[in-house]
Order: sequence, then structure tokens, then C-alpha cells
Amino acid sequence: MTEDKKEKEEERKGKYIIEREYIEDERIIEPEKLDIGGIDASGRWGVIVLPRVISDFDHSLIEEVKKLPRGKHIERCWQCGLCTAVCPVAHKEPNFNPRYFIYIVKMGYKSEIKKLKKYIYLCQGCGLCTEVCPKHVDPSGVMMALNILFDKL
Amino acid sequence: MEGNKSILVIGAGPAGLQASKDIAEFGFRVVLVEKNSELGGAPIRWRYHTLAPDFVPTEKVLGPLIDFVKNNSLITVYTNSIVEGYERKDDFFKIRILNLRNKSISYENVSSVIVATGFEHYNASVDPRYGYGINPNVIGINELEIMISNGKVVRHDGKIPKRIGFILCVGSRDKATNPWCCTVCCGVSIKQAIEIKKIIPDSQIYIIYMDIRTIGLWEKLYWQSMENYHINYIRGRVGEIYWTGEKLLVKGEDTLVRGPFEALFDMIVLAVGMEPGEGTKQVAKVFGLRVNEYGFLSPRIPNIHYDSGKDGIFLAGACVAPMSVEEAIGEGSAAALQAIKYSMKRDRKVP
Amino acid sequence: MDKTLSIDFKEEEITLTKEDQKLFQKLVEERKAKLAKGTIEDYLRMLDKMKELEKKGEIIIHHVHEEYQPRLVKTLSGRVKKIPTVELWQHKSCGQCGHIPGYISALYWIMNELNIPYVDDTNQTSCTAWNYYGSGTSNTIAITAVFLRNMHVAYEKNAYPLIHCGTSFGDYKECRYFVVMSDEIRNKVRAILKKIDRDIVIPEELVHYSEWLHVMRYEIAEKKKFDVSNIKVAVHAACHTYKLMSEDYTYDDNILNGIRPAPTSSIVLALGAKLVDYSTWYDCCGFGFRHILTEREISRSFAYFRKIKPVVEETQADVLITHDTGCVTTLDKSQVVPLAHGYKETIPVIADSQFAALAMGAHPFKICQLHWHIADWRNLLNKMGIDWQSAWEEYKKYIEELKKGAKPFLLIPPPRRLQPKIIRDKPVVI
Amino acid sequence: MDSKFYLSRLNEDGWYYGGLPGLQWEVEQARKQNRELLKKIVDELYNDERFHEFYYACINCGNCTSVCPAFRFVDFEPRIVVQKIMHAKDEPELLYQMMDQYIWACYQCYSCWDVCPAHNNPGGLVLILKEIAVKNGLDSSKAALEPYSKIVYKIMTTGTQITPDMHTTIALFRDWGPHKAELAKNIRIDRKAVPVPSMNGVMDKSWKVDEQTMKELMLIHKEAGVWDSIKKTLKDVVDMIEETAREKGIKDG
Repeated sequence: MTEDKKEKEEERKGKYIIEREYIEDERIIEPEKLDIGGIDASGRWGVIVLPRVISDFDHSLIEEVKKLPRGKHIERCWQCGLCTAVCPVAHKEPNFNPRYFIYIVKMGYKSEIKKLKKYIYLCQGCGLCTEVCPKHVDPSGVMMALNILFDKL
Repeated sequence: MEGNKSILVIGAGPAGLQASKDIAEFGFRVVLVEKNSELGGAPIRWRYHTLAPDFVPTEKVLGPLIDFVKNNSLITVYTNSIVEGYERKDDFFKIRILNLRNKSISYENVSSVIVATGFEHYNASVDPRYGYGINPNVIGINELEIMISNGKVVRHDGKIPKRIGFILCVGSRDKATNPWCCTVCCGVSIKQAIEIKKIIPDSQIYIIYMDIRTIGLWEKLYWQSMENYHINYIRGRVGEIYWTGEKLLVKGEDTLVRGPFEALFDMIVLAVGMEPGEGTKQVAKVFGLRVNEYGFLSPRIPNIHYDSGKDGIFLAGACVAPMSVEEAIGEGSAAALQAIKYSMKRDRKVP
Repeated sequence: MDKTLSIDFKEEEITLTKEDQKLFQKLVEERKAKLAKGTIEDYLRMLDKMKELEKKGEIIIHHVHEEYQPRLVKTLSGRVKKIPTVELWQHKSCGQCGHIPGYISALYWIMNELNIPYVDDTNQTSCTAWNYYGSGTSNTIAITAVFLRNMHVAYEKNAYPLIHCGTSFGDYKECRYFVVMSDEIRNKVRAILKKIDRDIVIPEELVHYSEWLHVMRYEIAEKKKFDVSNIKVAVHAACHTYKLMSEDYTYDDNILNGIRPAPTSSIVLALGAKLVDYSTWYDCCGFGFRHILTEREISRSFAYFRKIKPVVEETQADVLITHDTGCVTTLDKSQVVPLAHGYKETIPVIADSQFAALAMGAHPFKICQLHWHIADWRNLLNKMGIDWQSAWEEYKKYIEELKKGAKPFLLIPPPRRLQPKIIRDKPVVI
Repeated sequence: MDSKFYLSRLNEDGWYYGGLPGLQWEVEQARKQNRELLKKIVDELYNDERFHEFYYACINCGNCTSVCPAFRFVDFEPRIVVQKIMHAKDEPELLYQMMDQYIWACYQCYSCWDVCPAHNNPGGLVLILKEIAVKNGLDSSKAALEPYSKIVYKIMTTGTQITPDMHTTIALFRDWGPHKAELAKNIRIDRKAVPVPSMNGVMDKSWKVDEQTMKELMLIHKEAGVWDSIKKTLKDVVDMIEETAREKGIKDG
């Protein structure tokens, strides 16, 4: 993971911000050209950062998952983390986190989904999570459902 | 009709003892039947050192009850015995008591019955994740309580553990095992964590939890554990405990701070929850009492615990629902009053 | 004794405000005020210990005695706080004097109008808390020693310190708390102060200038020349004044139900303007100490999207008033880039002393120095009925005279009635 | 996957964190640091005289994060700061994860201190961590303070920060737009028009500060050990400060 971070380093937007790793790229708006009444404020001087405040919860995603065959019980999840605890993939690639996938789908955080959707294919379908899930959410099935859903996003 | 002057109490746990004391003090004769050899139920069987939330020694709470029941002439105690069967006469019960040791049968006539058969700890060996019974140093909070009473917490090889982890909700809140919350294992685990910290001051103690449910006045345990005793809390679950030969590799997820984690622990304590004991099932069969889908005795109205729905039979304590010692004692008194009222009414003294 | 149990039910009449949802907000916040939250009880314990230290002779307390003609206000926990009104030692702010001098010149002008004697001291250093909070390049000992040095200078001149900047006010509350509660810090600080021939003098009350405006609001309202009843004002309270050591700031039961800080809102109401409420009243202005200097994109985005935009969208207020250097500078200067990006909302941002001075008829430029502010204040002055065009011409003419070497007009403080305690003829040899 | 693989991943304290989704960066960064530095940082934090006033207990209620201004724009949570500090004594690596970027996101506005049910002060804890980062000369404090060094110099020697003489060109704060162009042109004369006696016409400072006052200010910072504590991060600034102090007659040592 750190290799591709290096060569992205140079032309990365907002690299001068100290806490850069905690701001999504699409929220930094850096104009090439910005003229304020004759003063050239292009580049860093003209940057604004959009807020990440979520003003409304979007439940459309979870309705879609519930329609898919193995996504029926996604609403039972209480975020206890057992699925990720037993998941062999999660302990190797922490960006693949079944609990977190279910969470961002339930909350409808599209920006998080866009950021992490490329890891969903890592699910091996081993079913360990479904075996231990205390609420019988069948996370393994939900992961398959999310595979379908994330393609459409 | 000497029968209507005595009451049967099944189970000598906190509820049963309190019921027997109240009935005897009221002047009625008590027949106390206890499956094990000593009185006191789970707190004494597992030698609870102190009781949450104020670390009151169990001895101070149950000791007087046990002494009173042992020395009071009105109370006949049958230990190592169970109620094998009964016949319902017109206004009293003919109880058949079987002594498990010498298989002798004895009969008692009583006017009413109080069932206080209590709970059993969940047997964690059923759940393969924790390796309870296979991995050394994976113990239950009941076994830990014995160690704390001895004032010495040690590993299987006798050494002092440095990093100790408590895993809450073992066997509880899980559709595969017991889908209910045992109400006390958070408070008890935190109490034990504080007691360990007193015994081993430089130990590192972690409590791995889903929700901390220290209800009511027990909340001060939670705050005290962080403010004065520096107990660490990880919000998440444990997927696997692996014995590496000298330490326990615990794999889990910290949903708030660390993400998926693995850590070496010297000792893991499983907060095993409460489930209906063997005694409760046996008595339910004998008296034909209704049992809910979880296996607990089901009162006629769920919110009124003492009323079993059968005439003259009353319920008390953890056989109805998971509860703490203080609640069980309270329910013991409640059931005693109902049994006395019922017995006196049979005697036409009370209109 | 068979005294029948008499329970008298006092029918507690509940007056429902017309907007019901405000009721929920009110109940939630009422509980907040009563809850002994944050450091309230610790702060009260510190005040008691301060008095003990004085009895033991370890420290000197600069009391708000009668010559300062104190007025009483209530703090968050209901403690009575004495606010001195005369003979004030002006503790200036490094930000305001550098960026927006109008804030302090308006305050001095008001004091001259009300004939309040004060000291504009050049032997005053800033609190250096911008370093302490912004970059971590300071420590408790240094900050507390600077605090006590300034307080000792005020004590020598027998004038009571009036702190202009919200950050200094919050920082000094924190320093006082630690110097009283921690013997180790107190001894270290005393050793340093001995080196510059000073001792530990702790003010009995730490007073922010907005609290002075709060207690003097009716005298100010009497001298009002312009009618501001049609001006809609939104108020932003600076974080460090009422969130840092939250107990020690002025709260008034009939100003915003005694739940929110009273100062700046009270003078706006006293002047007769309409106080409007907005959803992000509790938010910071985005100053960030470090961000305003070296990461301006974060400060400007926060100030605009969390303060300017909500205020204009929700209330269409004519002016945003606050009582701290950092807030006025951040909120005022952060509107330029977002406007260039195409956002529409803008609102003038001035200090409460400037608004009061304007209403009292002070010159918008010579005294209130509005030309240092960027956000467009022209229609505010039009709405107040102030002819700013001719005032601008006067200022231009005054500038030309200054260029030709004319003597600048200065606000001379009214003569003092109290004599200084100690006069240093020669400075301390370091 | 035999046990050797799992064990090899653990750090010396016997811990391995995967990191929350998308936040593996801070975990990798912390793993690279040497152990002594991590332990030193934790000790300095726990022994700070303010620590026991700022930290009591944390029940993860999230009150602080709900009022935190930085949380609205950056994935920074005061709750995480307290959580990691809570566990830092037993796991020093956790604390270091914040030292690189996380703590610098805080606005130090103390809204969190105002609402915490446990009387914690996450903002104050962040402040102590910033001081420790500067004292230990961490790369993050060097990067954060590099554009700041002129201000640190001015505050330490005169007590002021951005002063009017810095506005005479458009360079500083060009994002003020046309107002800045106007200001740069006639700031000198505008400062003469400020009616406050102690500020009138002053350019190099916010107001006329007596020489003696500045000497006392510098002595206080020297005696309080501030110069030594920032030497590792701002070496050249400290040299300039010491040189100015010598000019003003403050003896060394």
C-alpha cells in the first residue's frame, strides 16, 4: 500500500496540509486559476475544503441489499465486530472489514463506499463470519450481495 | 392438620435462604431442599469474594442467612437432596424428597412451595472459539472468583500474569447459544478487574466488550475502574484464542480504535453468562411448571415473578430470569410473603 | 404522632414559549447549565484555596475593592462575580492590534465618552498563548510567569486588569487554576518572578472586556445617537471565554435564559437591536491558532461553511458581532476566497465595542477603523443611518494632513484618581 | 498459516493492529519508530503536571466529537485521542500513531472540555502532545512549525505575532484579495491614523512595548526552559532568539 502512496505524493492535492491523510481527495477544491479582484490567488491560496457533515441518512442502499437473496438480514447487525474478528482476510488486509462494509451501507455513506469498494472482491466466501455471527446476519451472504451492489455504484 | 403450618423451599441460594429466614421468623416451619452439600447457592459454591457494586464481602451478606437457617429449629434442611415428586392433597402437598447420596426417600407435608433453584454459569467449552477447557489460562469469571477469594491470581504454571483480558458476553446475547443478556457479567467482570489490580498492581487489564451495561448504581464501578485503576476497554469481539505454547494469542476486532487486532495475553477470563440450572429444569418437570423459550420458569404474568400460575407454588430468584444477588434476595422475601399469605388463607385465619 | 401527611402540590405553571421545538432545546440546555459539568466544582475549590493561600501569606490577591466601583454579575454556577468598572489596566491583544485596531480604539473612545479612567500601558506584553495553544512551543511555567508578570505590573499601577482577548482570558483562567492548585508550578514561577523583582499577585476576578461592556450596557445605551432597532444582529461567543474553565464567565437569567453567555448579546439587546439565533451558535470560528497562520484553507472553509453561510441563510442578519480578536479576523477575512469560488453569502463582522461606538455616533473610520475590515459593511452603516461617504472623505482628508506631518489625533485617557502602589525609578538589572 | 507467522507480526508489547479501514497509514508510521522514543513520549505525557487534571475516564460517549469543529472537516476525533491516551501506558505504539498528523488537526477551542461528562479535557491532552512533539523534535512538529518559525521568534522576543510591517507586501495573506493590495500600499499612514496612543504609528510590533518588558519576557521564557525544549525542532529560531537576547543584555547560562 505504501508504494503507490509515494508516487502519488508529488502531484497530490493539498499535500501541504499537515493532517492530509484524514481528508478525502474530492473534498479539497484547488483552483488552477483564481483571480480575486486583481490578486492572483491560484493554487494553495485559493483552496477551500468542503465539509464532511452528513446532513441526512440515505436508506436506499440498505433497501436494495435486503432485496438481494443473501442480504435479507443485514438490518439485524449491531456492529459487534465478530465477523471481522474471525475473518482471515481482514487480518491481512484491514481495508476489507465486513462489519464496516455493513455499517457504511446501513448509513448510506456513499463517499466511504467509493473509497473502499475496490476491496470487496477480496471476500473468500469461507463463511466463518456467518458461523459466528450472534445475530444470524449471514455476513458472508451480505458480502456477496454487496459485490453486486457496489458494481452498480 | 400440622401440614398447613409448614412451607417447602427448593434451592438454598440467596433467594431460598432469604425466603426460609422470613418464613421461620414468621413462625411457620420450613422444609429446605438443596441439591448440593452446602447452603448458599452459586455465590458460595463459586466462593464469590465480594459483591458488586460496593465490594461488600459475600460472607457479610450470606453468612448471617446461612447461620440463621442452620441453627433455627423451625427449618429442616435436606442437603444433597431433590424433590422427586409430589401428591396434591385437597389443601396441602405431600412432597417426596430423594437423598442423592444414600438414595433414601423422605416425605413432608407442606401447605405451599417456593421454587428458588437459581442458575448455572454457561459452560464455555461448548463454544470452540475460546478453547475453554483446552487452552490453559482461559478461565471463567466463576473460577476467577475462587482465585480472588484466595487472594492469589496465578497462571496454570503458578506464575503471576501480567496482561489479563476479560471477554464479556460469552455465551450470552448470541442466537446460537443464549440470546439474552445476563445483566451482571459486565459489573462482575469490572469488579474482578479492580480486585485483580489490587492483588497485582502493575498488571495490564483489558475488558473486551460490546456494550458496558453497568445498570443503576453499578455504573460507578465502570468509572472507578478507569479513574483509579486504569483498566483498559476495547469495544469489539474476539474471534479466536490460540495457545502459542506460553501465551494466548487473541484475535479480534476493535471497532473504535485499532481495527482488526491480535495480542498476546497471559490470561483470559470469560464472562460466562447465566442460564437456567439443571435443578430448575428438574423441578419444572416435577411440578409441571411452564417454561419460556429460554428455559427459565415462566410466571403467569412476566412482570410479576412470584406468581407461577399454579395454585400454591411460588417462584423466586434466578430461576425466573437472570439477576444479581441483591435482586434474588429481594425476590426471596417477596415469595416468602406470598407463601405465608397463601398458607394462612388455607387455615381460614385470613378472610 | 399521627400528623397527617400533608403534601402541598404547588402548581408549577409552565410558560410554553411559542416555538415548541425551542422548548426541547431549552430543557436540554437548562439541564446543561445546572449540571455540575466540566470543571465547575474544581474551579470553585480553586477559588477557596486561593483565599487560603492569601491568609497563609503565600500570595497577594489583587482585590476588586470599592475604588474600582465593582458591579455584580452571576457566573454559570451562580457564583457572584465582581466586575470592576473604573481605573482599568488595559491588557491589549496581540492579534487585534496587528489586524483590526478598530476594536480597541472603539473601546477606548467609549471609555473616554463615559469618563472612565484607565491605563494604556506600554509595559504590557501579550499573553503569548498563541504560541502555547497553536504550536506547543511554550509550557505551563512560561505562560503562568507571563500572566503573573502582567498582573504584577497592573498591581503596581493600582489599576485592575481588563483583558481584551478571549484567548488571553481563557489562558489566564487556566494559568490561575494551575498556579493556585499546584504547589510545584507556584514555586517554580515564584523563582522566575523573583529574578525580575516581582512577586505572585493573583487578581481576585479575571475580567474580559465584554463583561465590562455587559455591566455598562445601560450607560452606553443612554448615549445612543443612532436607532438600531431595525438591525438584525447575530452573535458569536468566542470559545475560550466560556468553554475554557466554563464556570468563570458572565451568565444572566434574563439574557438567553441564563444558559448561554450573556455579554455581547446583552449590549446588542440594550442598544435595541434585534438579536437573531442560528443553529451553529456553539461552533468555533475556525481560528485554530495554527490553522489561521499556516493552514488557512482549513480556517477559511470552517469559518465560511459553519458560521457565515448558516448565519446568512438562516437569519439574513445585517451584522455578525463577536468579542475576540481571532474570531473577528477569521470570520471577516475568510469570506473573500469562498465568494471568489461563487458562493453568495456574506456578512460584515465587527466587535461589540465597534457596534456600540457606531451606535453612540463615533466616527466610523477615525475611531472605529472599519477600513481594516474586508466584508462589506456599507449597507450596515446605511441601515443604521450613518453617512459613511462623507466620513470616508473626512478620513481621506485626515490621511493627507498626516502625510504632510500633522500631529495624529490620540484618545487620551481621563485622569486617574488612584495613586500607583509602587513607582520604579530604575528598571531591574537582569 | 503456522503460529510463527502470526507471532512475527506482533510488536515488542505483543500487539498487532490492522488499523481501521482506510487508516492503516498511522499504524504503519508508528511501527517504524524506535521503541525508546515511544516509551519516552508516553512517560512525558503521564508525568506532565496538567495530565491528572485533564484525564479521568472515558466511556466513549462521543460528546466531545459531536461538538468538535475539526471533526466537521477532518477525520479527527477527540474521543480517539482520549481512547489512545487511555491505552498508551500499556501500548506506547498507540500514542505515537497520533503524533504525526492527528494531533495537529485540533483547533484547541476546548468545546470538548466543556461537554465531557467525565471532566476530561481532550484539547488539553492534545496540547501536551504538541509540546512533547516539539520537545522531541519529531518530523511532524518540524513540518508543522517550519512556516511558523518567524511567528515563534516574534512572540518569544516581542510578544507579538503578525505585525503591520509584515503586511507591506502582498505576499503575506494574499487571500485577502484587493483589500490586501490597498492595505500593503498605505498601511504605514493608516497605522498613524490609529488613535490609540500606545499603537499609533507602530509598525514592527502591535503596540509600543518597552525594552524592559521585552527583556523580562525573554528572561521568563529562558528560565522556564522554553528555549531548551524547542531547540530540537526550531534550532535556527532558538539561535536567533539567543542572539537577540544577548544584544538586549540577557546573560547566557
